[in-house]
Amino acid sequence: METVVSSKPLLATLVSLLVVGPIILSRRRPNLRESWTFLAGFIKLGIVLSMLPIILEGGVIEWTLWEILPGLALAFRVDGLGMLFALVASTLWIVTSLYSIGYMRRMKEHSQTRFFAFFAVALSATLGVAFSANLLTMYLFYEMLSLSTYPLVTHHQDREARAGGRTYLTYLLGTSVAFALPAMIYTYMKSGGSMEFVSGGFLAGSVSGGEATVLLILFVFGFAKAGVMPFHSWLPAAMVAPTPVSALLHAVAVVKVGVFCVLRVITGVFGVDFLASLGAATVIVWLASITVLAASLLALTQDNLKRRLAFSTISQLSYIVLGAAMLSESALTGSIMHIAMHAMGKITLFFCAGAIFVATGKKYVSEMDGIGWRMPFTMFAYLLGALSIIGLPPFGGAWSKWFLFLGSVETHNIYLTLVLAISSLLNIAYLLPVAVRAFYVPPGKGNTKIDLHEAPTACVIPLTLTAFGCLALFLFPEILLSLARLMGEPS
Amino acid sequence: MILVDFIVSRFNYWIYIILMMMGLFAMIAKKNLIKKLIGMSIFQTAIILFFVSIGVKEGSTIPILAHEAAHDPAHQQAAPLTEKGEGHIQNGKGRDALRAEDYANPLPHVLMLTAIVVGVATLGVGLAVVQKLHQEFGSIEEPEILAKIDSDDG
Amino acid sequence: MVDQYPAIVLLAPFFAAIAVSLLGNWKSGFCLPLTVLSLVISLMSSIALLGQVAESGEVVYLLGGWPRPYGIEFRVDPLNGLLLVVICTIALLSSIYSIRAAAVETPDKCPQFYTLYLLLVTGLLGMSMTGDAFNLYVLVEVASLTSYALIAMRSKRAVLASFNYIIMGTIGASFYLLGVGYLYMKTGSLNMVDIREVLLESGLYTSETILVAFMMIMVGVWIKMAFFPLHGWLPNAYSYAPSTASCVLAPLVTKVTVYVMIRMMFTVFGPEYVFVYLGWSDVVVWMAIVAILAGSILALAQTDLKKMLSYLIVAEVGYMVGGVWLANETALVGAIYHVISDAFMTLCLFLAAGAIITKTGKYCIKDMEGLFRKMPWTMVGFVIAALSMIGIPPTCGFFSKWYLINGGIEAGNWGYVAALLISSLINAILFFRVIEVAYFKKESTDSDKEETVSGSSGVGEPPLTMLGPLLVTAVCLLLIGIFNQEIVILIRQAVSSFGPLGFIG
Amino acid sequence: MIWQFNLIILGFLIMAAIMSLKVTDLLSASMIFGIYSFLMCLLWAAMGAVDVAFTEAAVGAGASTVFLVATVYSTKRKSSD
Amino acid sequence: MRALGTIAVILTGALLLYASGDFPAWGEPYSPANDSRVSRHYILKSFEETSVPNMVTAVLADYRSYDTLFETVVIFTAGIAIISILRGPVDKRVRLRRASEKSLRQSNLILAQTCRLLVPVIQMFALYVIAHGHHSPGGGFQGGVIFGASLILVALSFQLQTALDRISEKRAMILAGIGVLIYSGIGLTCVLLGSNFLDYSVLSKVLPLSAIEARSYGILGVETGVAFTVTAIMFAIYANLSSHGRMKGGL
Repeated sequence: METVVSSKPLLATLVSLLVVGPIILSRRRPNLRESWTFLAGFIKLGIVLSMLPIILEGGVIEWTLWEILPGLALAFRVDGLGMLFALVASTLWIVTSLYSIGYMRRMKEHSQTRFFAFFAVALSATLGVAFSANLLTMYLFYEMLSLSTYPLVTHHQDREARAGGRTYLTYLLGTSVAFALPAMIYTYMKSGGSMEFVSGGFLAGSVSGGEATVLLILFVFGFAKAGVMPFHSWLPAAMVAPTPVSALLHAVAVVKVGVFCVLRVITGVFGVDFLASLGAATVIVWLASITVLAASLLALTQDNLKRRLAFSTISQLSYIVLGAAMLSESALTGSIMHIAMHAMGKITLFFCAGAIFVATGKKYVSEMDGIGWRMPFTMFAYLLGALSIIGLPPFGGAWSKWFLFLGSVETHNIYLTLVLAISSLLNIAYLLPVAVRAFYVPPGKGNTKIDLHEAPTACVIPLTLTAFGCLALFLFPEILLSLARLMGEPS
Repeated sequence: MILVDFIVSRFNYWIYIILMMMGLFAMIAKKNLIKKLIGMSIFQTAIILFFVSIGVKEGSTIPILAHEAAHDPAHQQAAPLTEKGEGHIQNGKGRDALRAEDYANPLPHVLMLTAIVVGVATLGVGLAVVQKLHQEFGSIEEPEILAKIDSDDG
Repeated sequence: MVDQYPAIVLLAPFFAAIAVSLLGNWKSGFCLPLTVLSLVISLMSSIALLGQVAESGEVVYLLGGWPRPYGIEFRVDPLNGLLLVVICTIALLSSIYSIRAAAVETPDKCPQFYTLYLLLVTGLLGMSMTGDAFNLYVLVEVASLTSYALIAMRSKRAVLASFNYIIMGTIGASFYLLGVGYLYMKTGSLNMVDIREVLLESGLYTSETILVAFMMIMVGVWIKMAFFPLHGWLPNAYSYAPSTASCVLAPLVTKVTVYVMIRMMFTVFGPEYVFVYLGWSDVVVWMAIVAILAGSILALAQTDLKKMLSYLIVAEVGYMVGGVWLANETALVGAIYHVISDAFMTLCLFLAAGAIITKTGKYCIKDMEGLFRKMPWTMVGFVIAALSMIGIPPTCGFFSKWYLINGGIEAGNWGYVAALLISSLINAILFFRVIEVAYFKKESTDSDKEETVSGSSGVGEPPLTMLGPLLVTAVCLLLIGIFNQEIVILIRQAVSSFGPLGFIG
Repeated sequence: MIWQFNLIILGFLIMAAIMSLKVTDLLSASMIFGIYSFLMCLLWAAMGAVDVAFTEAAVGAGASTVFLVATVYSTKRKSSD
Repeated sequence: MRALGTIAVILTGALLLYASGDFPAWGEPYSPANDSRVSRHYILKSFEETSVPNMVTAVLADYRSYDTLFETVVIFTAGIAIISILRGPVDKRVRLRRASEKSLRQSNLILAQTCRLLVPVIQMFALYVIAHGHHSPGGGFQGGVIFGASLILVALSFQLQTALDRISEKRAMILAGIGVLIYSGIGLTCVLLGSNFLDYSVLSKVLPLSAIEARSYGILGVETGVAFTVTAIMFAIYANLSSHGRMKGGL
C-alpha cells in the first residue's frame, strides 16, 4: 500500500473556508457571492477527484500539519472510507448550492450572506472529518461542524428556531463534551499516546472487554450526530432550518459525519477483529436495531413531511451503525455504501419537500393530495428517491441493502435479518403514501383554486439530477464498491 | 516548676493567639464597619507581636552596635564569619567584641516595620471606604447598608 | 543590559506609575501614553527574559547585590517567565481598552486610575518574580491595596464589595504572613529556596509548626484566590468594579495567586512534603470538585452578565487547585497551562462584557437581544471566549481541559474528571443562553420596539480601542491553543525542576 | 527582660483590646485602641525591638488613632455593637 | 455571622495553640530563627559591610531595601487610593482660598500658642530622627510620621485650611511621588552605573567614597526619600479623612 504525502486533503478542506471572506465581502452583490460558492465547490470537487485514482489503487494520502499534543498531530489522511464520504459531500454541495439559490431567492430569506458563509464553513468541517487522520483532528472538525451549523438551523431567528436550535446544540455539543471527550482521553491514555486511525485498530489488545464496551457506547452516544436513540431528537428539531440546510446537512453532511465517526471508531480505533473477539459490539447492534424500528414507526406518525423524512433519516443512519456493528465484511461494505446511497436518495426527497413548500407553501403530508400532476418533475423525482431509500432495484439503495442483508445472514443472527426486512416494509409504508396521495388522490376543495405550478428551475434541476443520480448509482456502483471494499479488507 | 517554666516560656505566644482571635472574631462578626477595622488592626498587631517575640533573646540588648564597638577599628577589617555557636570575633587586642547572642535578632524587627506600615495603609484605605459608604448609604452598620441595597433593588 | 531584564520588567511600570502621578495632575494627556509605553517595554523585556530562561535555565537577579539568603532575589524560571509575559500582555491589552472606558467610568480620576493600575501591575509582576517569602507579602499588599481602590472607584455597591474585599483580603494576607512567621521561626530564613534546603536538612517535616505554617499559608492564598467556600468577596467585587478595573483584576489576580500557591507548594515546602508526607491531596481535590460544581451552579443562577462571569472564575479556580493537587505531572502541567489560558479567556470575556455594557448600558443577560446584529465583532470575540470556556478545539480551553482530564484519569480521580465535564456542560448552557439571547431578535411588543428604535441609534460597535484588544485576545486564545506544545514544553521544564511529584498514580 | 512585667502589660493589652471592641461609643473605642497601641509599643520596647516600638508609637498610637477619630467624627459615633 | 466568626476563631485558635507546643522557648537565644546564619550575618557583619551601627536600619534599607521600597510604595498607594476613593466629581466652583489670619485668631488662643511652640520642635526632632537613623532607633519612617504628625497638629489646632495653605494636597502628593522617586532613583542610578538595582556600593564610582561608605550614604538617601513620602502621605490621608475628601472644613 503506497503512501503519498500531499497537501491536497488540507487544500480540499480549506478551500471552502477560504471562500468565506470573499462571500462576506461581496454581500451587496448576490450573483458574485453565489459564484464564489460555485467556484469553491468545483475546486473542491476537482481536488477530491484528483486524489481518487491513488485511493482506488489502494494508496493513502497523508499530510501532517503540526503536532498539537504530545504524539498527536493535526493530520489528514485519505483512505477509501474518507474518499467516498468526501466525494459524496463535495458533489452534493454543488447541487445543493444551485438548489439553495433558487430556494433562498424565491423565499426572499433574510441574511443570505450569513447563510452561504456558514454553509461553506460547514462543508469545510465535513471534509475535515472525512480526511482526518486521528481522533483528535476528527473531534476538532466535528465540533466545528456542530457550531457552524447552528446559525443555519436557527436561520429564521424566530421562537420556533430558537427552541429547535437549543435542542440541536444541547444534544450535539452536550454529548460530545460529556461522552466523546472523556472516551477520547481515556483512549489516548490506554493506547499510550497514540490516536492515529489504523485499520485493525490501535486499541486492539490494550483494553479489556468491559472497557471496550463502555468506550464504544460512549463513542456512539458521544457522536450523537449518528442519531442512535436515545440521542436522536436533535434531528427532528433541526427541521426548523430552511430546506437546503435540511437537505445537505441533515441528510448528508452532519448526520453522515456522525455515522462516519462511528465507523471510524469501530474500524480505526478498535478494529473489527478485536471487537469481534471481545463481543463488545453486541450492545451497539441492539441499540441500532431498536433505533431502526422505533424511528420507522415514529416516522409513520408524522404529518409534517420534513419531520417524517427526519425520522426516516434516523432509521437509515442506524442501518449504517448496525452494518458496522455486525462486524462482518459484507455488512461493513453495505453500510459504507449506504452512506452514499442514502445521501443521494434522501437529498432528493428533501429537495422535493422544499420544492413543494416553495411552490405551494405546503408542509404537511395531508395537504399534498393531487399535487403530483401539477408538479410532475418534483413528484416523479420524489418517487425515484423513495424507491431508492426503500431499496428496490434499479436504484442505488438496492446495493447497500443487499450487502447489509448479506452481512446479517453471515452473522447467523436471524433477528437482524428480520429487523432489516421489517424496516424495509416500514420504509414503504411511510415514504410511498406521499407519492400515492400526490398522484392518485384528487385534490381537496381548498386546493383546487390555488394556482399550482412547478418550483423555480433552480430547484427543479438539482432534484432531477439527484433523482437520476440514484439510478446512476445502481448502474455504476463500481467506484463506490471498490472504495467501500478497501475498508473491509484486512490490512 | 517545670510547669511554670513551660508557661513562662510560652505565655507570650498564647496571648498573641488570644489577641489575634479577638481581632479575627471582630472582623467577621461585628456589624459596625469601624469596629471591623479596629478588629483588623488588633489582628495585625497581634501578628506583629508574634514576629517580635520570635526575635527576642534572653539577656540581649537592642540591635544597635554599642558606640565603642562601632568605632573599634578592628571591625572595619574583614573577619571570617564564625560558625554556629562560637560567635566570637577576635579583634587585634584579643578582646571579645561582637557576639551574636548579645543583640536581639534584627530581622523580625525589619519585617515588622514593614508590616506596621502595611497595617496603617490598609486601615487608612478601609476608613476611606467606610466614609464613602457613609456618604452613599448614610450608615456604617453592615445590616442597614444591605437593607438599603435590597430596597434599592426592589 | 541582558542581565538587567528582570529589573526592567518590574521597573518600567513602576517608574511609569510615579511619572503618571507626578505629571498626570499637570496634564492628564500624559497618563495613557506613559502607561502603554511602559507596558510595551515591560512586555518586550519579559519576552526576552523568557527566551533567556528557556535557553539557559533559571535566572537569578540579586537585588542590592546581596547573595542568597541575605538579600532579596528575583528568581525567574520558565513558569514565572511565562506568567510575566501573560501579565504584561494582559495589562497592555486592557490598558489600550481603558482609553475610552476610563474616561466614561472614572472621569476626573485619570491620573489616580493609571497610577493605581500601573502599581497593580507592578505588584503582580513582583509577586511572580520574587524569591523571598516576606517580600511576596509586601507585594501582595501592594496589589491588594490597588485592587481595593480600583474597585471602590465606582459608587454604591462597589464600595461595599470593596470593603468586604478589604476584610477578607487582609485576613488572607495576614494568614499568609503568619505562616511565613511560623516558617521563619523554625528555619530562620525567608528565602524560598533556602527555606526548602533548611527544611530538608533539619528534618523539619514532622514539626507541628511547619504543618500549621503550611495550613496557614494555604488558607491565606485560598482566600486571596477565592477558592470555594472562601470566595465570598469575589463575585460582588469583580462585577461591580469599573469595567476597566475588572478587566485587569479578574484575569490576573486570582491566577497570580494560584501561581503563588504553586510556588509555595513546590518551591518552599516541596512536593515530597506536600504530597508524600502530608498526603492530603485527595481531600483538597474533593474540595476543588465542590468548588467547580458550586461555582458553575451559582453562575447558572445569575442574571447579571458580569456576575455570572465572576462565579465562573470561582469554578475555574477549582480547576486549577484540583489540577495542582492531583499530584501528577500531567495534571500540574494542565493546571499551569490553565492558569495561562484562563487568564486570557477571562480577559476576553470581561473585555466583551465591558464593551457591551458601555455601549448598551445593560447588565442583564435577558436585555441583550440582537447584539449580533448591532455589534457583530464584539460578539465574535465573546463567542470565541465562550467556546474556549466550554472547551471546543482548537481554542486553548480545550487543551487545558485535555491535560487536566488526562491528569485526573492518571490519578484515578474520577470525581474530578466528572466535575470538569459537568462544568463544561454547564458552561455550554450558560454561554449559549447568552449567545441565544444575543443572536435572536426581540420578540417584543410595540412599546419595546419604540424603545429599541430610540435606543439603538447609539448602539453599534465599540470604538477600535475597545474592539482591537478584544479581538487580539480572541486570536491569542486560538494561538495559545494551537501552539500549546511549545508552552507545555516550557512548563514541563519548570515542573521537572520541582522534583518528583510523589508516588500517586 | 522581666517576664512578670511582660505579663502585666499583656494583661492590660488584652483588657484594652476587649474594651475597644466592646465599647459602643466609637470615639472611646478609638481612644482605647490608641491605648492598646501604646501598650503594644511599650511591650516591644521591653522586648528590645526599639525601632518597631518607635514606629508603632508614631504610627499606631499616633496616626492610626487620629485617622480613626477623623472618621468617627465625619460618620457616626454610636455603634450597634 | 456570629456563628461563622465563632467557628473560624475556634478552628484557627485551636490550630495555633496546637503548634505553640512545638515552639522554641520564648527568648531562647539559640532558637533556629535567632541562631540562623541570616540573623548572625546581620548582627556580625552588617557594620562591616555597610558601616551603619543600627542593624535594623542596615537590614531595612540595604539588605532588604527592595522590601522597603515597596513598603514606601504601599504608603504611596494608600494615599492615592484614599484620594481616588473619597474624591467625588471635582466641584469647580469652590476655589481654595488662603485662610485669613482671622481664622487663626478664631481658634483657641492657648491651643494656638502651644501649637506654635511645639510644631518647630516636633519638626526639628523629626529631622533628627531621620538623620540619626544610622546610629539610633529611627529613620525615614519614624521621622516621616512625626513630621506628618506636626502638620496634622497644625490642622487640628487651627483649621484644615491653615495646614493646607502650608502644603496643599496636590503638593503633598507631588512630594510623595518625589520621595518614591528619590528612593527608586537611587536604585536606578545603581543600575545605570553597571550594577544591580539598589546596589549602593557602586555609588562609589561617582562619589568620593569607599564602597562601604557609599552604602551608608545610599541608606541615608533612601531614608530621606521614605521620609518625604511618609510625611506627605500621612498628611494627605488625614486631610482627606477629616474632610470627606473635600478639603474643606475638617474636624
